[in-house]
Amino acid sequence: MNSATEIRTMLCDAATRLFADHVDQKMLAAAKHDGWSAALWKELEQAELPLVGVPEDAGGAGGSLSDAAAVLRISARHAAPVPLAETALAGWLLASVGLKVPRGPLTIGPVLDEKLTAVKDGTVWRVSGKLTRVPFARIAKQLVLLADSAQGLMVVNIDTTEKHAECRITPGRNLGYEPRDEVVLDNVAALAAAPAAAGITRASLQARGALLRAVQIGGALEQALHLSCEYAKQRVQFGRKIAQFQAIQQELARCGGEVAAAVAAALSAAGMVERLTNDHRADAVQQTLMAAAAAKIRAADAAREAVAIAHQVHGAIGVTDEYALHHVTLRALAWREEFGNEAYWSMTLGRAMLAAGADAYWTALSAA
Amino acid sequence: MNSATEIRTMLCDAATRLFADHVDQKMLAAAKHDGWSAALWKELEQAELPLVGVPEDAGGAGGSLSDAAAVLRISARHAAPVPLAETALAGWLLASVGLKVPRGPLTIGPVLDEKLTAVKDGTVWRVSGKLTRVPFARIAKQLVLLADSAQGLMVVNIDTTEKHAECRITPGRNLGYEPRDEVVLDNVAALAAAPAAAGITRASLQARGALLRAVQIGGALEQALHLSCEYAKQRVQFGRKIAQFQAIQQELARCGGEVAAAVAAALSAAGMVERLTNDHRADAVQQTLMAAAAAKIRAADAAREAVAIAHQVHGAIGVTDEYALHHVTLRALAWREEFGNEAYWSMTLGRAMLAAGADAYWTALSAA
Amino acid sequence: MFFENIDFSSLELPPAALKLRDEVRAFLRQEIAAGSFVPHLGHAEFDSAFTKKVAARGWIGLTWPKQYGGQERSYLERFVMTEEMLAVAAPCAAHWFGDRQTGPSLLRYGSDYLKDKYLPAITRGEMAFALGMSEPGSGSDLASVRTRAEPVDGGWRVTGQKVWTSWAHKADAFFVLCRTAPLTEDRHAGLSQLIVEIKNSSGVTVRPIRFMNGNHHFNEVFLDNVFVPDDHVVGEVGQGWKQITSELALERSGPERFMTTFPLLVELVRRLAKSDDARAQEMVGRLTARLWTLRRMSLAIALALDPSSGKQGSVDLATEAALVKDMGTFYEREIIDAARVLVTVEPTMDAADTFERYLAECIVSAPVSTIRGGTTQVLRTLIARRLLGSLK
Amino acid sequence: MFFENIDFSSLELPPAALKLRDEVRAFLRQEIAAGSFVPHLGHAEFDSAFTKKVAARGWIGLTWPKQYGGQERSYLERFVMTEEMLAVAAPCAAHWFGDRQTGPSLLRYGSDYLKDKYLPAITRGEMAFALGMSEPGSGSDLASVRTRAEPVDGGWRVTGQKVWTSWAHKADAFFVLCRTAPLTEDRHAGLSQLIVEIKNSSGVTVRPIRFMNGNHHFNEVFLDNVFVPDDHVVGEVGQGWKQITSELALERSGPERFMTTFPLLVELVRRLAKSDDARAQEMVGRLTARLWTLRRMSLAIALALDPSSGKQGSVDLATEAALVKDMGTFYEREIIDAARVLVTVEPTMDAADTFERYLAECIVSAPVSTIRGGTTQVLRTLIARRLLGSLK
Repeated sequence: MNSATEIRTMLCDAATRLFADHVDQKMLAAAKHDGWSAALWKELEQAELPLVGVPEDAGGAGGSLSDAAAVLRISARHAAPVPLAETALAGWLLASVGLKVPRGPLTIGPVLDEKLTAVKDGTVWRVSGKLTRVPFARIAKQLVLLADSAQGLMVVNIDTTEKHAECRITPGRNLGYEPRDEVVLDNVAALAAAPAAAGITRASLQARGALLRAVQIGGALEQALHLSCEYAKQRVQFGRKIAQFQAIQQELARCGGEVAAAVAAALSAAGMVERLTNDHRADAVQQTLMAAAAAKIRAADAAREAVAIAHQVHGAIGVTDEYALHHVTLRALAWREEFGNEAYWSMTLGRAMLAAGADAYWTALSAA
Repeated sequence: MNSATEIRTMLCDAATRLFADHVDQKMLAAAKHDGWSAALWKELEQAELPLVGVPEDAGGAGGSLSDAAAVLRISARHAAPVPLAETALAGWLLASVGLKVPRGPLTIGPVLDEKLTAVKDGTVWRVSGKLTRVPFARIAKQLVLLADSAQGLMVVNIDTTEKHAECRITPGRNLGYEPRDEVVLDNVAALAAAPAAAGITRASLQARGALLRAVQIGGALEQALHLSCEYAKQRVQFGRKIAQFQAIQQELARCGGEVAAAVAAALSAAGMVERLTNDHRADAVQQTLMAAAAAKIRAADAAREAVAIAHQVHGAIGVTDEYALHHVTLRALAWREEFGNEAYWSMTLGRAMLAAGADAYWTALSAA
Repeated sequence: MFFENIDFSSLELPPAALKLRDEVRAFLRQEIAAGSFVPHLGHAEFDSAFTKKVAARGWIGLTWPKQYGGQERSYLERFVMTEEMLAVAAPCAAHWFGDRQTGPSLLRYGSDYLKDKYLPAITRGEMAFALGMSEPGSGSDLASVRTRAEPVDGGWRVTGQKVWTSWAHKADAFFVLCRTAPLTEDRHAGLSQLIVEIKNSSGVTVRPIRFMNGNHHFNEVFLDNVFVPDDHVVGEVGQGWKQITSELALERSGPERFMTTFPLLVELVRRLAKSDDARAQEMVGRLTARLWTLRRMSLAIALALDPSSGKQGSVDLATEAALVKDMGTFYEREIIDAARVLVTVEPTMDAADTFERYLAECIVSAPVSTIRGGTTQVLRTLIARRLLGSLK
Repeated sequence: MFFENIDFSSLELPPAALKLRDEVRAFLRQEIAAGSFVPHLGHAEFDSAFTKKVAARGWIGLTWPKQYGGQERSYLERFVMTEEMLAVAAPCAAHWFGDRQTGPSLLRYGSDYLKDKYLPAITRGEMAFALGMSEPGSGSDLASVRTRAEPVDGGWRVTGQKVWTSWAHKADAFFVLCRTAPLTEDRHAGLSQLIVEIKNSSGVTVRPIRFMNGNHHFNEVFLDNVFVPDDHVVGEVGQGWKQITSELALERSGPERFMTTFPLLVELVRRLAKSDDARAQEMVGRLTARLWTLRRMSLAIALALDPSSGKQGSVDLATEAALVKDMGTFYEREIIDAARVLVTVEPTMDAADTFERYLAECIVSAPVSTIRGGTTQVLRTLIARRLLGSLK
């Protein structure tokens, strides 16, 4: 035990308690329509959980990316309807250019292959462009965006609480009922703007987004596995608990392997990305890519298998809107696609490994 | 029951008896070195089995391609070390151009993307080129080949019993210990030559070869499944027959599905290819491609799954050279690769279906 | 080992089936062009108007005797009809159960009275049936049903609860599997099938069970002392188990077991048509080969079941049907996986793009496919029994 | 649920391990360049000369106490050593079992006499050990062994038959699991582990069991009244079961569980390097991601097992080790499948091309991987027990 580990443990205990106390079926049902739970967010803010991983001098609570990942994993176990991952990403972007990270839910963009432009207009920067599938845009207090400008890539933030006509948000959602909105910006004045720091690119935003989604998938699948085991232990068919059927045991074991792999990949990747975060050498960039890609690929693969098994074990009850399972399974399935699905990342990683060549393959894989 | 069915049934009964009576472990062990069993071939010839499917006026025993497939399936169940499939292909090529089909083991070429040339030299045709992986070349009495000439594609046959210096055969083998030889022809005089008939191309030879390999895979997998079930019923572990473990049952069931699919695909395809054999319209060509491709793809996929399960059920005993299983599993694995593996055929079929387009997709699939 | 006595090499659709296919295709093309229905994947839609149009063409009860409104056509024609409807995800729920399960059950076990009363109504598209099999906690173990029918004067009083009853809120009647005798050692004894007219009976309450995406097709049906006259018992009292198991076996191998995600495959081909992605070619080829094979197996079973094949009864293809269902379920998922991997989108249920919407619908409804018609585990146990024989 | 108390985020190889990696890599590069061995996949080769070279560098018994010829280095260094050897399929069979199983067993359970006698000999590469566990009919059920040891003056007389003993025809000694007391209700009681010196004992007969490709690495070993002195019993008489099960658990998660086909992957990358096949990119990316993940899990277990981690004994990672083994086995096959599908060849055992030969070797030996170290079924039952707890 070192002190960082102790702090992590305390953080996890606190988060587990908070989510267990506040997230229930009623909240999740309501969030399907409202898009989130403002009440839960308030609780999280009181506990400073949304700012974990953001440096204290940027207004955050300190701690590492892995600390943030630890909290995110727990939130995903509960299918917590709040933009924790998005706020962490926004905080990272803001802090990277020395901007203060405000309280309140934040989000980021672009998440797809879309471009924004930022133009300097006197002392303000004005941002234009169209973004789709922006997570929680209609809920976020600020959008933290990467935009192209004459000076190169900029980090800009936009206040969405005062509803300017130039910022139109059209609600949408993912398969897990989370807001994924269309945002059209027409010369919107940014609150602040700064040239993107070294290592901050659309690609690095996507990689970090993929990593956090992998963490979330890991947490969601842990819950799906847990519910499946509990169900198998109480459900009786043909006169026996279904957990006693070897076929069910073998499937649950396979599910367990998938879940363990997803969690191991995501948490390992978080640690590695953090260690290499300020290292811009080619090797470090390759390691970072490998970590983020591996996490997302493995978690997405695990989602396919584990969700299928969880639903198979549950049978019909598992697909009803009254039962808890779908909150985590539908989210896990939706998260697979976001910030690049496993095919996208496999091709990206594969291209890089093939380009490096056979003789560099094992060196790269065994570097850390 | 119609009379064709009755004849098929009699044929299958006769073949089953013959292979059961003559193929044993000792023969299979010897064939690993000898490349085949001449004694078995003699028995087959006596029963006229190698000429089933070859028209009577070409010197064959008559019957359909499906009759030949039925015999081949049974021979593969016994891992019969004889070039039955190759003789059938050679007979088909010879008969298609009106040449007599001789007694004795025959084979064909090219089986890969290689080219032979035939040049007319007075009254004889001389053939040159290098072929690899020719099945049973060192055993075959005649090589029946497709060669390019100034007059287009020719069917030529070459006598290999008198060893001309211009025809060099270098022995090789596949994973199942069957001869797959290199053949170098240097102006070898052909016994006969004729311009290839309509519908006879390198592609159609490959398709028919793939189809027959699919049939063989089906038979081999049936035997692997059979041995696995028998083994599971007698083998005791942890105090119970392993067939009583639900995990083993579920795997054997999955194996059964794969085997059934391989057999169904191969036999269906044989019937369809036969029905369309003289139909050269675009639709018929597409149906033939679909049938042969589907058979090989499905059989090869089944081989992967079924062989893995059969060996898993058997445990260590299954991988020894004294036990029967490997004769069928290694052959099935080797046959997957021959005349195009499942990736090759999937890409070929996929390209054709994509080119035809979405609106033609269901029409093509449901045409027969 | 499997498919003994089935000659795959001669498996061909007869001219009548090909002709019917053209007719059905023309009809569907016209309906789609007219926008009469919007196809949805995942759960067949209930559309009485569409069912009436199908009925008007004589396409419900296609294989039934003419005296009951049927056409006395072959099982292969029914096969073609089914696959054409599935290929475009036509909204068949209003006649599906009547056509595929109620009708055949009544023809096999029903009294003349029941046949006269219900079969013509089904073929006219005027009566929709639902199935009351599952109960809370029964799952794959149908013998554990607890709905009770007590004998009373002139009939039975039925009390209990059914769940997962698709479209019970729109159906006119449903088959109820229930206990007509107390549970004994033999769990399969004492079960019977009754017909309850949902809309005409007092004591029947239908409550929605919402699917996880909010859709309503499943229901709970509460039966509170519902009177069912004697003449609404299907077949013999106490023979319910035998009846439903034979039905289950036959209903496992149809194209509906591997084609419910097929329209997604077609849209995938449309999206990929111009791509030179080698992955797309390989995947489409593989999916085509697997579908081609499943279809041959399914067709072989349909042919053997047809009275005109001369094989009906002589071959037991229940295990083969289970094989097709088991492999079909996985096949349907392979289409989804391929679509996801080949086309990078974030699919949504309300996407304007058909491919994206189909993909979302398929992903969300995929968990249902392993539940419907026997779980993987139960199917494989059945298959293993054939392979291994009795192990005692 | 799994990997409790393991902090994946801080999983890093220490500088000493990185330094050792460079040394091992340089050594292997040199050996390969000198042609001192030709790598073969599927079954590690027995090469005493190679083992002696490894021993000369102090690389056998790397984690053992110095008094026995060890280096007292960390488990992570051993991890690195193992994976470097596997990455090039180095011929390690002459020291593998001594290094990985005999040594750790003796350190844990052996007397000072046995440790002094054997450990230094192993680290010098002078004695090769084999494992005598399986018997005809025992399979995964090791408790069913029937080899008997009868107590005699000064020791035991051992009679029985072992099978699947790798390299017994070249090894100097082997661990024999046998019954030292008659079978009782408790099948796990009365088993012991003895050391039999194959070459120095009378009554030992080694016969080859040829692999299906004709290779000889497996053997039957017949023990006919072989005398084993008391001081060659490992640990306590009757505690053999406990000893081997703890060994099995620990030996399940090393890189050898997922890296035996790795050199094929490298050759695949070499073949594909210039291809712009989208399938190749996707497949290589996916295989890389899965290997990366397995390696992190395996590394986490190695780290937790290391005495210096402070976790040894405090966490039980036997289930996690089973997970890694189970997934590793399937991973090794995924490489084979990918190679087959991406490069169209007819692989042969005698191919001149390395890729083609590796592919053939992997295909033929693939069936062994699910047998080695616990079958899929047994591993999954173990994993399920953790997930589901006691079901009584």
